[in-house]
Amino acid sequence: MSEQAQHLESEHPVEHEHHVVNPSVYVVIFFALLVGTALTVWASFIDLGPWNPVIALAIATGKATLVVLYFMHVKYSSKLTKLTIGAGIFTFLALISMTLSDYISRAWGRW
Amino acid sequence: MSDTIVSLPDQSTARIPKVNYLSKENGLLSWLLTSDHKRIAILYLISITFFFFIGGALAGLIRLELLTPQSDLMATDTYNKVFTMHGVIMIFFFLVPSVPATLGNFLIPIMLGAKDLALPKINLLSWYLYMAGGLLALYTMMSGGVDTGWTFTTPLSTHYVNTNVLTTGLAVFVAGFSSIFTGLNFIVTIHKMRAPGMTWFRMPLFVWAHYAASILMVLGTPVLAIAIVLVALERTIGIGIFDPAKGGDPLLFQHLFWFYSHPAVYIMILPGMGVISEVISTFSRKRVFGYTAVAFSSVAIAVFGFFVWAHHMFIMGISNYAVLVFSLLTMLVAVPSAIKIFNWAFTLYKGSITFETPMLYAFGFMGLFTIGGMTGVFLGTSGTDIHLTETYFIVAHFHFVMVGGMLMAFLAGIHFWWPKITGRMYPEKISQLAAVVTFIGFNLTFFPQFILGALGMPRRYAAYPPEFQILNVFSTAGATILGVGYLLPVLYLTWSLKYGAIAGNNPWQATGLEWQIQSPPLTENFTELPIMDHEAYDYEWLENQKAKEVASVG
Amino acid sequence: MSHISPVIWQYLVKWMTNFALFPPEASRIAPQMDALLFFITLVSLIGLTIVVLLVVSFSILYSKKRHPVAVQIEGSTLLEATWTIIPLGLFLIMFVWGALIYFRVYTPPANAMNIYVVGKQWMWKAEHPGGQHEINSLHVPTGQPVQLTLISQDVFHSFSIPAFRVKREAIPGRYTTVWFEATTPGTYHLFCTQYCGTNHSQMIGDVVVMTPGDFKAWLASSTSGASLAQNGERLFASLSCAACHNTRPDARGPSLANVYGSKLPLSTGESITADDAYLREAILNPSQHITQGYAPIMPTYQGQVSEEGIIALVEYIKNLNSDYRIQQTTNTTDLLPESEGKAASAAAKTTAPGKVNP
Amino acid sequence: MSDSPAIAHGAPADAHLEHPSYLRHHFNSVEQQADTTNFAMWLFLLTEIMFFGGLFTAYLIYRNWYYPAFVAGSHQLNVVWGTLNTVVLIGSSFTMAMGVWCAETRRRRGLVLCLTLTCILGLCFLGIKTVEYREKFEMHHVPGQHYSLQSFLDPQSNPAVFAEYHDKPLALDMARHTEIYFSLYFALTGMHALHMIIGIGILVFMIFRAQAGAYTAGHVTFVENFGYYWHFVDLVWIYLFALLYLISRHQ
Repeated sequence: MSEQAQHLESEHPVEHEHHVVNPSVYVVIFFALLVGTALTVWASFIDLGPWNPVIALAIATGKATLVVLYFMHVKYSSKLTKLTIGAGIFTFLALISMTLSDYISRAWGRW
Repeated sequence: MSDTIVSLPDQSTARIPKVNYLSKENGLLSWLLTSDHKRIAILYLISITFFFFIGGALAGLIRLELLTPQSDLMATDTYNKVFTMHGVIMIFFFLVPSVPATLGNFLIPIMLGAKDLALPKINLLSWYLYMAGGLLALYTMMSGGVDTGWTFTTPLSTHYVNTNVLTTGLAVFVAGFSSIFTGLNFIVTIHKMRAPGMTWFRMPLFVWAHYAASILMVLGTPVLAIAIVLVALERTIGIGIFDPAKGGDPLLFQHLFWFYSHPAVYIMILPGMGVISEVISTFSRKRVFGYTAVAFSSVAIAVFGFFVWAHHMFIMGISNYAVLVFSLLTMLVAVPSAIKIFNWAFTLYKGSITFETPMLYAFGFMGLFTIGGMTGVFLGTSGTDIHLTETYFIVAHFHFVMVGGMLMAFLAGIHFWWPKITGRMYPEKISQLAAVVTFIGFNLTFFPQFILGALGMPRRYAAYPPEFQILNVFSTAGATILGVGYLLPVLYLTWSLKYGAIAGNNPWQATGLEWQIQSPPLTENFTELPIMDHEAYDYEWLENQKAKEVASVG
Repeated sequence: MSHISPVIWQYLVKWMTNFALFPPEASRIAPQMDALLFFITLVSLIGLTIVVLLVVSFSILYSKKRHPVAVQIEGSTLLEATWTIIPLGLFLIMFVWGALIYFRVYTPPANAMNIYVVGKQWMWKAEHPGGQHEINSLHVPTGQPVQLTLISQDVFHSFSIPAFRVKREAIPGRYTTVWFEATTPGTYHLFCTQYCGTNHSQMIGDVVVMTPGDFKAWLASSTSGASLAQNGERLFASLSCAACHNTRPDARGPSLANVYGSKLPLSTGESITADDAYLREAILNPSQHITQGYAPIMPTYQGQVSEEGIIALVEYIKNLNSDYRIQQTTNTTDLLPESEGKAASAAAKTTAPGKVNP
Repeated sequence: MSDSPAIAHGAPADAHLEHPSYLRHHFNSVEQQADTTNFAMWLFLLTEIMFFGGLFTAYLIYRNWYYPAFVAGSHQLNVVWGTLNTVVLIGSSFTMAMGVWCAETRRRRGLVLCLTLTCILGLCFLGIKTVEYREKFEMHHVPGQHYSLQSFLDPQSNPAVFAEYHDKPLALDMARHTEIYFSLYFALTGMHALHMIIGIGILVFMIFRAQAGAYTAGHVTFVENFGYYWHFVDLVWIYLFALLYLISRHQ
């Protein structure tokens, strides 16, 4: 619902100037993504126990964030776009966490 | 006061405006290639009516079969196919698109003061997808049908039936995309296409309700899509994600399926609630009581609606602790509905009420939805769910919500906006009769089913123990009356297209922007960009407006 | 009355004589469930009455004739809070009450008598520990908690006894349980309530509740010769389980005596209670729960043992109180040279000739 | 409840005079149109998140249940191909972003070049994917009737890509669950590849339109929105790469 309240503000600066991202930013992000890829592949070959997935997913999330913020211009976009993404992630997490709430607690006591 | 109300236009002399969206272009192509939201709404109206009557005919067959305890009218597998197709058609091809795709499509741009939906071509595409899905479903029916139940329960649907699961799945998948595009279009339109001055809290509650429903359509439907894709892959290639023989968990399918299909019931009911808000306000000449609460309750239903799906699985062997969580959240989602009912009731308070057909349907909605909602609490309460779920109690419950609620709201809306859509009035007396017939028929059909369910009669039974017969006979008798109640509007509404009285711009003296323009509207809706300078349901503004007009004419 | 058609008259008489809103209450939980149902019904009726009263009285009081000019009212926070909080409170009461009943229905007491039920398209097969088989019927005594361990061989089914107010889905691949204590002798409906294919509506049967004396007599009269555990023992022997699960110091598998109900330490460091579900898992997916100190060498028996066979094995392991019986099977299997002959000979060695489970 | 900012009141709807041709009749301004289609694209991507979300949920659950099977399964994937594909896709994302920039700054030839490169890189990705799929086919790792447990029951017969793992044979029951891993692998990468194919189809269409100068006249919404789609598909791959190839390498 706070969604709504914020929409109110984000709504009307419709007339904002179209932001053109400098290509040098793209180049930097491109190389950052390559470095991220190299890093995550390297890390996957070291046995870190439970930390392997954590690190891999953290790097993946970092890369995804770069893509979303710069390639997809979200850094320069309206609040509405950011909220939309937020809503998507929220629902996605709802799907995962609520489903897992069943799977995790099945082992607690008999079914 | 009554003297300030401008009397209806003299209907003997009134004319339907020469230029309107209906008359602008002629020929079949001008309809099939239109991008006018109003014409697309009409296309939808015709097609969902078609599917409604197919689904209705199947319902008639079901009731006939259940007249006697034995399965004598048709073989059990025929019966299974009949109720499956009844479910699939009614849910995916009638209820989900019913109000949004017809009334919502027609009215949302006008209510917001826009010339069209934000994405007119996508809108047309969504109708074509709907038709493609619908025709595929019909093809499925002709070519042998499908007998999984509309829920496609795995592993039954993946390994144990030989019927057309794939084509049905594809039909639902395609129809799902139609629904996604409709919802997406509404959200974008509501965010971006509002006229100057049309702030969020000046929007009619109809729009709020559609906004909430659209969120559910956009975020829920894809999960159904992937669940269906996985079922299809499991049937064809034999992947093992839901297959217990390969270590998969069939309950995962239930999770994914209900993640959409529970919010889907809100997709179905929320737009209906929007209609009721408009109708009740208009016919009691009064602002909706607690506008903000009603608006937020729609959004609350949408948000909470995503967290309750597992209450369809209480006895399926999900963890007891998950049951606790989902049962609690189910109780929370019941509250906003209660708020709405009481707010509507209090809208009547100190109003000036008239009882035209839409209002009768709205009263019917309030009564039946209250029963439907309260029986939902029986099922959301984990303990009583054990006894009542999978029986006729649940059948009665969702028919009270979907038919008693949504269909009543749909009919209320169709009658209410009929003058705007066609420019002509429906015949009042016979439609009031139809409303009453529907109400009586409905209760006779579905109320006995609550008792049947409490007695333990399982759903989806082609044959049943003889002691349940008498209540089933009542139910079938009621269905006959209900059928008449639904046929009547088709007949007299069609009649009114030619012979109905000319309606004029605002026959109900309602406040919405749609009533301030000609009926039927222009293709562009507005001759000039409207500016919203008052709250929604501002009847004083309307009075002033009329007074001004009278003054200027005088 | 003479004008009423005899058919309708017949229906009416039938209705008058049979009219009921609830099925009979034949279990301990039934009155408790009905109390909650009654409470929710009452609340619903009150709620419905309030709504109808409001609508009707406002419609009369403020109809256009009586009240030509509407008074515009914004709303009332106080009123709205009232009809938010009161329903919420009532719903929460229902939630807590309902959850208590839910946990009661699905938490069997320790002294419950266990009956296994296998659902398949389209019949229910009940297996009593004494070896009595039933199809589409279930005999239970009064005054004794009965736990059902349910599993499906194919699709989802749902085991429903309306008179007991209990219901549980039988799902493929996993045991589910429900329990009840019957109170009134009689014959009651047994339904499959989860749609399961063509003959779903024929998957019905009778639950026969008997006094403990009658039940004993019934058990004695319908014995199949070997108890479930004995069947399990035969299967245990024919599958050569004792080749590893024996008591020798160099045994490759843990001894199974008294294993049921104990806390097993796993190789992962966790521990798990060995209940029916665990035993089933251990037979079908052994590599997933390795008991500490043993190598993951047990082969899976998936596809080799039917659900009934697994039930027999589980029942056998459940009743293993000493190593003696395992020793017995070890001896028999050791003596047998050919694996083919094992099953038959093992069967021949046990006391009563009976059907070996597939 | 707030007053809306005063927007030019009563702008006559028929002030079509100096409107560019690409402005659809029901919008008031180019900005509104661009904003709207942009927002619609984001909403569409939201549905994509949920579409893949269902599969990710399944993946998460089964990985926790059948971890050894997932390890064995992921050892059958070739990290080299995976990494290469990741690089290819990141590259295509970069060229796409450059394409959007070209369109914004009205460089027609640059745009055509960038789109073509994106298209080629996309095809490269699919090519590598095909090679990988063929490997799976040959080793009977495609779920279904012909699925073979050979390489999990007897790793020596069919050494994993990186021999240093010295995979121990899996128990039969766990080996069977590798089919779930490959079910998810094919469902996830298949859905992803389908998105790629659709994307490449649109790219080809766009290249022709770009050649004609359609996107370099100030109206870049289409290119921009397609770019979002393409980046999103890239983004899904970033996660797929981590989930399928990387996180389950150690027992």
